Parts: sequence; structure tokens; C-alpha cells
Amino acid sequence: MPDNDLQRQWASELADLARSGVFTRREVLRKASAYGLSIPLIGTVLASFGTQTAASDANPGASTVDGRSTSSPTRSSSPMSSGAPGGILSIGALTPSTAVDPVVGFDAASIAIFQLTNEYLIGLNRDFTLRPQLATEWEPGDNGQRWMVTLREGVTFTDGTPFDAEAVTSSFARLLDPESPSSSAQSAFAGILEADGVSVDDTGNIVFELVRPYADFPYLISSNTYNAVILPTEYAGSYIDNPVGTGPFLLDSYSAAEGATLSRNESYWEAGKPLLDGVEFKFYQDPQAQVIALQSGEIDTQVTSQIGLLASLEGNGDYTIDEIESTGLNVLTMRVDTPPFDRKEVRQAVAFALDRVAINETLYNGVDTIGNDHLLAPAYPASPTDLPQRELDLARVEELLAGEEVRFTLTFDPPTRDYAVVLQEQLRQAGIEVELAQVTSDEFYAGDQESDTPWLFTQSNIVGWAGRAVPTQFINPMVKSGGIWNGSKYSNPVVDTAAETYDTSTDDEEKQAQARIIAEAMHDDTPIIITTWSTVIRPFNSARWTGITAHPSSYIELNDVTQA
Amino acid sequence: MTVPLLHVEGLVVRYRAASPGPPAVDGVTFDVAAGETLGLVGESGCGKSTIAFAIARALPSDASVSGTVDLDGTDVTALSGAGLRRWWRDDVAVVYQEPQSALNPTMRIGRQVAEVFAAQGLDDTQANRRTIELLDSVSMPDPALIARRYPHELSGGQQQRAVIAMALAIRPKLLVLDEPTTGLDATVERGILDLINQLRHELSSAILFITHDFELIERMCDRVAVLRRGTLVEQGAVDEVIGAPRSDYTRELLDCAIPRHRTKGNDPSLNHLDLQRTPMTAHPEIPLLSVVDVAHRYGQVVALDGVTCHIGRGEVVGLVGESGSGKTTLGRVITGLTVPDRGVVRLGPATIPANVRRRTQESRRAIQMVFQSPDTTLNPRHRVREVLQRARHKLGGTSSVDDLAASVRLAREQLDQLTATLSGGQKQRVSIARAIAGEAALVVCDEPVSALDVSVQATILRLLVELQHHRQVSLLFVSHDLSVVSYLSDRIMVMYAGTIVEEGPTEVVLAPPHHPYTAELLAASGHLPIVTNQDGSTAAAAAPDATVTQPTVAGASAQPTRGCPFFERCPLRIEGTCESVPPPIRDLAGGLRVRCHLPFEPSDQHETAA
Amino acid sequence: MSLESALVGQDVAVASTSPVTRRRRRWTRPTLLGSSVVIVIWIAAAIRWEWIAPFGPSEAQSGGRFVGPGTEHLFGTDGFGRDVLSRVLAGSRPVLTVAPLAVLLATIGGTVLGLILGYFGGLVDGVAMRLLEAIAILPPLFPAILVVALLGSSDTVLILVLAFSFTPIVAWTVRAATLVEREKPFVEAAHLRGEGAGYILGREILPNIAGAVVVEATVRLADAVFALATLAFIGLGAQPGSPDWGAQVADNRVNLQNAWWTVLFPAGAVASLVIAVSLVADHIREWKAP
Amino acid sequence: MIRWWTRRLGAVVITLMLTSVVVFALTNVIPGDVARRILGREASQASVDAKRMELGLDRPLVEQYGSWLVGFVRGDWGTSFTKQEPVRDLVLSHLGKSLVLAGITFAILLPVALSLGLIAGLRSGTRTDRTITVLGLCGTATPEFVSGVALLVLFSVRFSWLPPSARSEYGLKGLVLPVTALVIVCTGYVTRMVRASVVSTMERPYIRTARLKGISTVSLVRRHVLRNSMVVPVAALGVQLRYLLGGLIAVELLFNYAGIGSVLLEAAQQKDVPTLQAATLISGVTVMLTFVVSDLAYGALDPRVSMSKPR
Repeated sequence: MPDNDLQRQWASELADLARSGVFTRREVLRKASAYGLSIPLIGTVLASFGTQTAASDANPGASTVDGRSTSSPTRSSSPMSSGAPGGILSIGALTPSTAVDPVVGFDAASIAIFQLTNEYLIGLNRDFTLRPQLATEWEPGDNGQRWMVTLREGVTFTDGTPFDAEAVTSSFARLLDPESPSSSAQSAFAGILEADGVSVDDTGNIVFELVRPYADFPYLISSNTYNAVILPTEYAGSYIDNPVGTGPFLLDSYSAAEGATLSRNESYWEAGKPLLDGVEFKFYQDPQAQVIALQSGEIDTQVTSQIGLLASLEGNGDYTIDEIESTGLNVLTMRVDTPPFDRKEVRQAVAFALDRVAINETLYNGVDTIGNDHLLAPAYPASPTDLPQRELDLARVEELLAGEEVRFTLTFDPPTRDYAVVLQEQLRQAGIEVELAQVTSDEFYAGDQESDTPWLFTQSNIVGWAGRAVPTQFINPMVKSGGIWNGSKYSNPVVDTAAETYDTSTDDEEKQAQARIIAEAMHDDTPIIITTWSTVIRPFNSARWTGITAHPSSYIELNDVTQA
Repeated sequence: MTVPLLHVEGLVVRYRAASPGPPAVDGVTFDVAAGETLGLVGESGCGKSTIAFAIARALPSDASVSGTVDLDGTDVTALSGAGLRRWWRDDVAVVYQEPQSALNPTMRIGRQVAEVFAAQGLDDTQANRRTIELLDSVSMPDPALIARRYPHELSGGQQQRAVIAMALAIRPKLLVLDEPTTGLDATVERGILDLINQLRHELSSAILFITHDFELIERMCDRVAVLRRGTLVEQGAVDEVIGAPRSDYTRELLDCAIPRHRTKGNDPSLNHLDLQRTPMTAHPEIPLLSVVDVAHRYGQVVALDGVTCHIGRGEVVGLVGESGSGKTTLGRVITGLTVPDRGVVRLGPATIPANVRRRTQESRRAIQMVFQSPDTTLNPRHRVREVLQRARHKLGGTSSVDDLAASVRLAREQLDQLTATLSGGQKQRVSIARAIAGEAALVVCDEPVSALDVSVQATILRLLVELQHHRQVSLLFVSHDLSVVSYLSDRIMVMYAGTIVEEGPTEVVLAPPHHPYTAELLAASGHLPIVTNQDGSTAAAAAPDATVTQPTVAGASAQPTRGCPFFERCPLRIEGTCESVPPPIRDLAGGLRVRCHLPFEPSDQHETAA
Repeated sequence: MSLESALVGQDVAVASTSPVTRRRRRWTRPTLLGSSVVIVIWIAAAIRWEWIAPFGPSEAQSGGRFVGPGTEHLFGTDGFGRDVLSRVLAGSRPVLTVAPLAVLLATIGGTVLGLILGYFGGLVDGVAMRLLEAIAILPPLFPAILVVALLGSSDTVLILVLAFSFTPIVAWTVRAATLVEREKPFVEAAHLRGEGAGYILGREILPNIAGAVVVEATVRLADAVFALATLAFIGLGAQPGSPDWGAQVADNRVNLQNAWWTVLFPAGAVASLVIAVSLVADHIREWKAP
Repeated sequence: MIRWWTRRLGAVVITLMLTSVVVFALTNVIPGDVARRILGREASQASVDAKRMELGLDRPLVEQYGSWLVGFVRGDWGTSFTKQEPVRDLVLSHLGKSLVLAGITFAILLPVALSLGLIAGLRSGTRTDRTITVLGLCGTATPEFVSGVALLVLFSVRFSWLPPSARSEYGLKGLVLPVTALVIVCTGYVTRMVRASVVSTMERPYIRTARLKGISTVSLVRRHVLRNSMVVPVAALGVQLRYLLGGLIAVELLFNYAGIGSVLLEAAQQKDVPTLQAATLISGVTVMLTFVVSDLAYGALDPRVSMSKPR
């Protein structure tokens, strides 16, 4: 499908921005892939960069690893697959607390399983670029309010039924059904795509009619929205009983307490892939047991890992810890509508009282990226880089507080406990008393979303978020007035309008400007504090396997994994 | 003097813990010839058991024994290991005071006895055969059945017979009998003693008979050794020592033994009290307390089977019977501690609630109780003064604590002691003082002296008589020992299997004619009257074989037969009537009331006195 | 070592030593001395670890993370760079405030309940026994899970939870002892005097079973410390960041291979306290009721 | 005898009913919402409410309890809210795992504790006795997760002779470490009970009688001491069995061996009521069985109990 004129127009704008140095090569590539530009057109845009060194072009996914100390285990970030095919890879995961259900599941282990048996229209690479999966091409129309997607031919589901447009429309109908309880779909498509917006045109392509123009729409139908897998038309709702998909693996067995076994899908559409014979998931009740299993060789890698627990692998040459910068974060929210945080100065005082480098060093072994209290993560192309980076400044804290005695209660659930303890200690040294209130995860998210649930209505809380490809997927719900996850009750019309224009505009320069406005407002008002952006890590037994990589959303891509 | 089978010289026994104090046994020397029985007598703690166990090498490991012990040529103190074990197996046998605890509760009787033969090297069949023979030789009813039973399914007497069987199975050279019959009922005791006498002549072993009761010494032993705090005070032939005791300690022991054949009337030490035979208030029409048709059972066991009786004001009534006859239960029903299934208790004219907790303070004050075991009758955590003060306060007594203490001859300084530190006798005195603290009208004494040392028993009994006389309180004295009851009581009631079989003034009951059961009790407690039956034939009530019919424990398993419960054991039963027709209650001359079919009427009964 | 050789080796005494000697020898035993010293040390630490501890238990040290035991940090430092010795000393306070209070509460509650059940019997006893049995057959930590989930895991909640699970056990013992005392003549004499249930329970029965209650309390104290550590281990007990020993073991167990001191010192602390208390409890039991 | 049984079983049923009511009440009081747990925090409140309706959580508590009870009695234990699996297989399989662990531990614990207790008892007061007692106490006092962790690192991470977790695929090899940790904890307690009982039995007069029959020390122990001194420890073993069945959450967590304990912990935290109820009652029934078994053993050992009216 040749580039239409809208794509050519966006391409020229991209080239101008590339020449003016606003976008790095990586961001240009990411934008180009999002717009569905054809390879030749991308080539012309890249040419405008002049004599960039060739090395970083070769593998589009390489995120440069700036000079962090690379102690052994080796911290590689480029997946070199050069080993022998075959073998069974065993992956450790935390026991899923609910059943594996592609439409509703949000549990890391469940997602990892159904992502191996089912696929998306578009795949999200580790560097946020998009790659064709069940869709071969996609192109914007009507200034980004209509998107046409061409489906891949010759693909069959594992139960033999052909992969066709009807499977796609039924999958999206299932996701967008108002009663459908799918969590990630609701938050991703809210206000953008409705059930009646999906149709098939006469040439068999899928047409998405949006409610409003949305330049980053391809990300929403990519694996970035983990529930947006394509299921067979007559999917009856219980995945475990008949796991049918187009993915590289077949689900052979599943036990809620023990784990799952998968084997190669011989009729997978991508020839020769996957190289592995099969995969075995082993469930563990707590992170410590999972690390001990990794140490003793019972498992080869993990779905999710905490860097703090992997210190024991330091001296072990057999293990490699792969890293990838991501947009995941722990948000420290302060309710701006109640004391003591109703005054901006108090919130800023808290921001300046935190030693972000020490936090990064103690909790995350220094691998994370320092945050600057606004949602435009460095990983986002539109992220402004010239805002003054906040650091520990006790004098500023003194000045801001002007002698006011500040005490507050910080509510959180077990996964963020260590972060809360470090915060409490640092704030105590700055004269701010913090009382910790740890509650079970169940209690933290229970209650009514609109009135009393602790994670949205307590005075101050810590909420962890997995990475999102598009910044407004955080900005809209979290800081726009009345956003569904606006725990800080922050409301700033400037931010509201900026976020809307960012979403609707397809002009990158315009998006850049809006992003700056949002960042400056958040930086000044400080309704939330972001000390670090998490770097996702994935340790693996490099003595036995190669090609295992970390992914910003902790996905597991095994097509290229081989034995060492 | 024949060659001594057992020669003991300079025997000293010291417990490591009490090392600073005097040794438990301080240089004892005596000999025992084959076939001779030496009695070891003395107050508790005088070391008589320690001597016997030292000789039999059965002392705890922390006791050190010195001196020579020679049994038929073997130096016993030198034996150890396999040699000691062989000596135990072949030459020594011990019979203990508590038969129940001397038998392994989880092993059948037959196997425990057969074990002795197995140790001798007999094979199982021979051992079992010899066991049956042995059980028969100790006149155990139906030995084959008994052999299959567990110890807890046998009566006290049967258990002791089994222990004796084990002891005699090996024809021992040394036989130790440590108070073999204490704690058994009089009739059962009688049977055991007769068995020992009969078997004694067949063996030629040296026998040590340990007891605190001179009665038994007289009846069972050839020679006697009197002990006082580990030293031998006197030794000699039984009739010499008892007839003309050389040491004054022996004389003292003999005096304080319970006056067997006396009643309070003719007890010299009570002369200062002018005790009339009949209580002052002759027979008022309304007795102080009466019990009407009281019946009570514990599960299948019938404790009281329709009892009606009364206690007069200021009267001392004795209630005597074997264990299980229901005498204690009657006492508890009167005091309200046990609520009977049927029947009424009246204080004077008024019926009072059966349960003491529902009685008025006034009726509670009237009836108090003295319990049997001194160790649990007082709260060990309280002081004496507290006990008496509390009783006096609650029961509204008038006399001061010091007066109460004085009336039971307690020293003033003992008032501030914890009750746990008192001796058995002192505890019972406090318990008596507590009972009379509120000027009670009736004090029920449930075997108050049976758990005390012999020497102390007499003083407590005399104390009770004095108190009863001075304070005109009526007593219900419950006991299994007829001689104790007859000493104290104005009137006696004899109970068997939940019914009163005979009641009347003391002398009338003691003199024939007797209800057959009363006769058996009198024989067992050494009164040995020759009973001439109605038809003139002399039934030597005391003749051993007559009473050796197997004494099943009264009441325990006796089903409430329609006829007379004493039917199986009654030597004078009338076949055909006694077991089917309930015996009538007949009032005879002198206020005697008997529940029996036998014709008691002919007036010539009274000449044949004891 | 076959049974035979174990026995024959020593000519087994006819009867074991007389009670008097056994009791005196017991008090001079080294184990009693040793365990009392350990308990005193931990109590001192619980009261005033601020004076003893070389560093603040929650302050990250400049020396860095996972420093092995050495001169500067006797017990080394943990994953946050905190001094393990200070944390272990500070860890004694939560244990030695919650456990004794919980046992005290359980003993008082259990004794009152036991007395009433033992004395009155009948319907009350029947129903109450079923309830106690119902609680007893629940898996031991189950009530704790529910209550902590309900009220969070503050010290007061932990005290209530432990007291709740120990009260039935104490009540059982006291009830058994009361059943025995209730039949004794001095209690019947009290009835004869018309004494009320209150007096009989308070003045007559309680003084006599006080020994059994003390023994029960000391045994439960050892169990309480054990249970607290287990609760912290499964993430229900300690407050976040608290130096509670059980929590320290739970958090650091993954570093056992590369930083064994972060786990073994707190674990040793738990074991030392529980062993010491159990040994003392054992002595008190044998001294009270040989 | 039959009357005694019916009364005993009646008491068991009442107790279990009481337990199920207590558990139901407590779980419904704790905060947390199982519908939210299934759908995750990003699901809208509307869909969460819809899920609550679907699970019947909006009905009054009494009705919920009633329908659960009727179902339970009829054998339909319902499906787990969170795991969408029939509760019966879930609970029974986990109970099976707990029974296997408890069974093996018991099989090792019994002979070890009995012989140690016997030796300590027979040679009471000597150094052997004191070492056995003190070692037993140290074992009992060390929480099982402390000894478990030490064993784990020594044998599976450092020397890797044994697997680090007790996953079913390792079979018995996986159970060696958890069983060792449990045996360390339980043996001390039972040994102490056996020792105390042996010491008191040795002081009984009937032992003196047996000794004076001159029989050898070994047959004295075998025929007289053993049987009489086993009566008290039987009760102690019952207590240990109860602990082994439900109290092992720490070991189950440490060795990743999902027994009934961790099912209970997870179901309680997630408010998965059907699983929780079934798990509690089943473990309750098994525990009551241990009480009945120890009564039977008590009767078998001591004739006084079984022959006369049962206690």
C-alpha cells in the first residue's frame, strides 16, 4: 500500500524536525513507523541526518547505553541471536492471582502466556517502534481520525480456522463492548475508539473510525494494549480450556499452582520461527523463592524481576541482566485539595527534600533514569530536556517551608514498601515527619473508584505503573481535571487544553510545544513527584541461552531465542 | 535358737538429700529364723519400711546402705547386676501396701504372674498352667477368668491376692509384707490375713511383717521389733513385748492404740466428763434431723436404696459399713453436698432444700461437716486464723477465734501458720474448729481419723467426745471401723448396699442377736463373740472359713435384687425367701431395729454376752 | 546405638532419685544460668538500644551496601547500607513489647474463662468448649491473617491477635485445674458456709492453680515470640521498615549467598530468645510441678 | 460405645459449623473486593459492580452463607472466585500435598522422638539426658523458616545437591529439605513429652514389682515401661499433627510447596470465600480426625479407658 499524501506530508515535517535537531534519530524512526511510512520514504527522512555513524542504524532497536558501570554480569542491550535452535526455555513467574484470560487478565504471568499463543495487529518493539504482526500495513486518513489496516494473508489459527477480518472485528467488539470488563482496553480506548468505530471495507482491510483525531492510534492497537490480542471469532470465554491463537507457541498444559508448558506452533506464519522447541513457565509464590530458583538453575529467566533482589547474581558470570529504559514509574501523589499539600510550596519542599540519585542507587542499583516530577519521560520523543533537574536542596526546603511543621500519612501496598521506607527516611532527615500506612494490595484498590478507594483518595500514596508508549496515556487520566486516576485532584485548565491539543494535533512541532507546556505546569505545581523512571531488567542464564531481552512492558519475545 | 536364715547387723541407711540430718536407719541389728515372722512396728517415719526395702535392695538410687545383711549365706549388700537380678528372682518377694499400684495397669493379671515363672525359665504353657494353680491356691474365685482380667477390674482384695500369688510363686527365702492390709475393708482384711497365715506354714522363709497396728502384730507375728526414728527400741517375742513392754516408748505406743473393747463410757482418760449413757434430752418427739426415704445412684451403682433415719438433738449417732455401702453418700445428702434422686431431709419440723446452695444461711449454719483427708480439708494457701475467722464470720459464730483454737487444743502461735505446714492431726483439729465455729447443731464427721496416724487418732476421738459433751452438738460419725464407731456413739446404724440393716443403742447393737452382716463386722474387727444362732447351733462367727466366703465389694456390682442385698454372703440365709422377698423392718426390745427375715424374738438372746 | 546398649550400659536405678535431690540439683544447671543471661540482655536492648546501638537502625551508612562483618560494622551492613547490629538490637523492642503483653492478656483472659468454665460446667461449659475447639482447629496463623488484613499490623493489633489465639489454650489448662480443685473438700466446706462463686473462685481455687497458670504463661511466651517471627516472615507482622527480626530474615533471605550476615544474625537473635525463654519455662514447670 | 461415638461426632459437626460461621463472618468483614481483584485497578467501577452481581456478592450475607452451605453439603463446593477453577479439586489437591508433607514428617518424627525420649527418660539426670533435652529444646525453638533457609542455601544453592523448591516434578527429592526443617521443629516437643512420661512411669510401684521379679532390664522396658509411657505422648502427637496440617505457611512459602496453608492465606487475603470456606472446613475435619485417632490410640494403649465408660 504506497504512502498516501497525508503520510508524505508528515514525512516532510519529520525531515525538517530531524534537520533542526529537535528529534534524535531514534525519535524520528519511532514517529515514522507509527505513521506507517514505507521503508523507502523512511530512508529519505533519515538521509536528512547527514553523516550519522552507521553503527546505530543497523539495529533499530538499540538504545544507547550511556556510560553506566558495567560490572559483570555483562549488561548487554542488543539481542545477538547466534546460537543453536531447539531446547526448552524455563521461565519463572509470580503465581498469577487470577485465571489466565486474554480479555480481562492484567497479571504479568498471564499476559506472558497468552502473548506467546496469540498475537496483535501490530507489535511494540523494545524501543517503542512498531512492527507489523497480523497487520502488514496501516495508514492514517482524515487527519488521523480514520485509520486503515491491511491484514496479513495466509495465516491460520491453531485450530485450523483461517485468520480473517471477522476475527479482528469480533476481537475488538469483545474489547469495546461497554459491559466488557477488560481493564487495559477501557483505559486505552476511552474517548478515542468506540464499539461501532471498527468496520471492514470492501478490500478486506480494517477501518477504524475514531471519535477524534489521534496521531498515536497505531500504538493503541499494538501490544501496548495487552488485552488487544486477536482471538478466534467463536472465542467462548475460557482461554485455558481451548487456547486458540496465531502465535508462535501452543499451550499444552496449565496448572494454577505449578506453571504451564507450551510447545512450538509448527504452522506459525513466520517461517522458521520460533527457534525454541518449547517453553515451560514455573510459578513461585514470592520473589525471593523465584531468585533462589534462578540462582540454582531451576529457571533460566523471569517474566518480572526486581533489581534489588539480584545483588546475589553480582559475582556470577553465568548470568546476564538485560536492561531497557522504560516509561514505568512509581508516582508519589499528594492531594492538592487538602492540607498540608494544598500549598504548592509544601509540595515543592517535599520534591527538593528527596535525594533522587541516592534513591536510584539504593533501590535500583543505579540502573533507573532520574525523573523531574513531570510525566514527559525522557523515553518519550516529545520530552522537554531543558527544565531544571530537581536535586536534594535542604536550604531550598527550609526556605519553602518557612518553619511550617509538616506531617503527613503515606499509604501504599507491599510492592512499593522499600520505596516508602526510603522516602520516609529521607524526608525525616529534612524535618518532614511521614507516617507509613501499609495496606494489602486488595484493600489499596478496593472500595468505590469514584468516592473512597485508598489509591485515589488518601492524603498521599504511592502507585506503581507499567510503561505506556504514549505520554498522554498517563497525562489524560492522571493530571487532567477529573481524570479517572487523578489521585492528586489536580486541576489546571492550561494542562487540560495542552493535553487535548497534543492528542489531536498530528503536527510534531505542535505536540512538542504542548508537551513543554504540560511539563512546565506539572514541574511548577508538583501535584505528583517522580524520582525515577524505571529501567526494566531481565536476568537470564547466558551460559545456556542467547537472545533473551528485556522489554519496557515486560513482554517476552522468544522468536529469536537460541541455545548459547 | 535355730540358725538364723536372715542376719542383719549394724544396718545404716542415709538419703543423700537429708545427709546433714540423722540417717533414716541408724544401726539396726536383728535375726530372723526360717519360717519365723518378725513384726516391725512403730509410728510412720520410724524407718520400718526403709529397713525392709534396704534388705530387699529395693531402695531408690540416692539411698546409701551400710552394714551386713546376710540371707542364708549370701551377702546381700555385695550383689549387683545379673547376680542381684538372679537373687531378686529366686530368693526375695515383696507385698506392698497399695495393691492397685503394684500391678501394671495395662497388662492382664495372668501375664503378670506368669512372668515370674517365665523368669524361672518355664515355657509359656507351663507358666500359664502354674499361674492358674497359683491363683487357685490363693483362693481366687474362677482363676481362669481372673487371669484374663485387667487389674482395675478386680476388687482391692483380689488385687492383693494376685500380688501375694506373685510373691509366693518362687517360694522365697525372704518375704517382706509392707502393711499388706491397710486401706482394705475389715472383712477383706480378715480374708487376706487368714490367707497369709495359712500359706506361712507351708513356706520356710523369713518373713518381715511391717505394720503400725499392734492388733496385727499379736495375731500374725512370732517376734516383734519396736522402732523409733530409725533405732531399735525393743525386740522380743510378741507376748513378752506386748504383755510386759520393757521400754516406756513401747508402753506409750500400746496405750494410745484405740481402746478396742472400750466405749467412751468406760474410757479412764475421759473420767472428768460425767458421761451419762442416755443423752440429756431423752427422746424428744421431733428429732433434730430426719431423713425420709432417700434414694440415690451413681450410674448403675446403687448408693442409697430408700433410707429413713433420724438424729436426736445432742445425740452421737455412728454410721458404719463397708466402702460402697452408701454411708458417705448419706452423710453428704444430709449436709446437702449431694442432691439425692429421691427423698427429703428435714431439720427439726421443716423440710430443707436438698442442695446446700439453696438452703437458708440459718439451715446451713446448723449442719456442718468434717472431711476425711486432712491434706485437702483445708485450703493450703490460707492461714489457720483466716480459716476460722472466715467460718465464724460467715456462720455468725459468737466465740472468738482464740476460744475456738483453745477448744480444739491448738497453740496460739499455730494460728498464724499456713495450713499446709500443720501435721495431719492439727489439720483435723482446725477442720473441727471450723465446723463448730457457727455453733452448728449437727456435725457430720466422714471418717475423720482413718487417714491419721494411730497415735493421733485416739486424741482426736477424745477431742470430739469432749466437744460434743460441752457444746451439746449432735454428731453423725461415719466410719468403716466398728470399734471406732462403738467407742464414740450413743446409737449405731449399720449400713449395707444402701440400706440400714440394723440400728439401735450401742450396747444393744454390740450384743447379740445380730443381723448376720453386723455379726460379720464384729468378727472382722476382733470382737470375736461366739454367736449362738437362733436354732442354738454355735456359728463361730469368727471361724475363719465361715467368713472367708468371697467378699464381693458390697454394692459395687450388686444389682438391686428384689430380696435382701446381703443374700449371697449371708451364712444364715433362708433359701427361697431371703433372695426374693424384701426383708421387713422389725422393732425389737431395747430399741433395736433390724431389717431381716430371721426370727429374733426369743427373749433368751441376752444371756449369751461377749 | 541400639536400645539394649543404651540401657544396659548403666544399671538403671530401681526407682528414680527421690524428689528432694532432683529439685535442688536443677537450679544450679548451666542451661538455666545461660538462658537467664540471654533474656536479660535482650530485655536491656529492648529498653535502651538507643544507648547501645553504634548507629541509627534505619540510617543508610556511608560505608555502602553489603559490607561484611568487620571492625567498623560488627554485624556488617544490609541491602540499604544499614548497620545490621543496630537493627538487630532495635529489633528486640517490637518483639519484647508485643509478646509479653499478648501473653499477659491471654493469661488473664484464659484464666478467667477457664475458672468460669471449670466451675460452672453444664451448658455454658459445653457451648464454650465447642467454641474453643472451633478456634483451636483453625490453622494456628489463620485468625492472625484475617485480623491483620482487617486492622493492618500495628503493635496493638498483633497483641490482640496473639492473645486471641493463646487464650483458648490457657483457658483449657485452667479449666482442667479448676475441675480438679472444685471437687476438693475445702471448696465443699466453702459451699457449706454459703460462700458465693466469686469468693470460691477468687480466694479458694485461684491461689491453688496460680502455679499452673505461671507455668502456662512462660510456655506461651516462648510460643508468642516464635509466632511473631513467623507472622513477620509471611509479611503480616512487622511495620514496613521496622527492624523486627522476622521481617529482617524474610527480606534478606535472598541475599543469603552473597550477604549471609543480613539473615543469620537476626535469625540467631530469634532463635536465642525463643530458646532462652523455653529453657526457663521448662525449669519453672519442673520446679512448680515435678 | 456407639452412644459415645454419636455424641463425639455430633460435637465435631457443631464445632465445624461454628468454625464455618466464624470464618464466613470474619472474611466478609475484612476490606478488599474480590471483583476488583479479578478485574484489576484499571477496570471501571461499573464493570466491577457488574462482576459483583455475577458472583452474587451483592446478596445479603445470610443468603450468601445459606446458598454456600446448601451447595457444600450437596458436594458442590462452587468455583473459586479468583482462580475460576472448581474449589473441590483445588482444595483437595492442596490438602493432598499437605498430607504428603505431614505424613512423611510424621513417619520420621515418630521413631526418632520416641527412641530419643525413651533414652533420655531411662537415663534421666545424666549428661545424655541433658544433651537430648537441650538439643530438642533448641530445635523446637528455632522457627522452621530459619532452619529452612539455612538448609536451603547449604544444600541447594551452595552444594546444589537438592532442588531449591519442592515442586511436584522433583517428587520426593524436593521434600527432603522441608521435611528436615519440620522434623527439627517437631521432634524436640514430642521427645520432651515422651521423656517426662517415661520418667514418671519409672517411678511407678509396678515397675518396682516387675524389677523384683528379676526380669532383664530390656524386657522390663519392652513389656512394662514402653506401653505405659506411650499413653501421654499420643496427645502430644495429636497437637503436632494439627500444626503440620495447617500451620506450615512459612515452610510452604519458603519451599514454594502450595499446601493447604498457603491456599488459606491467599484465599483469605483475596477474599475468595468459596475456596476459603472449603479449605477451612476440610482442614478442620482432618484436624478433628486427628483428635479422634489419638482418642482411639489412647484407648488401645490404656485398657482402663476403653473398657470402662469412655472418658
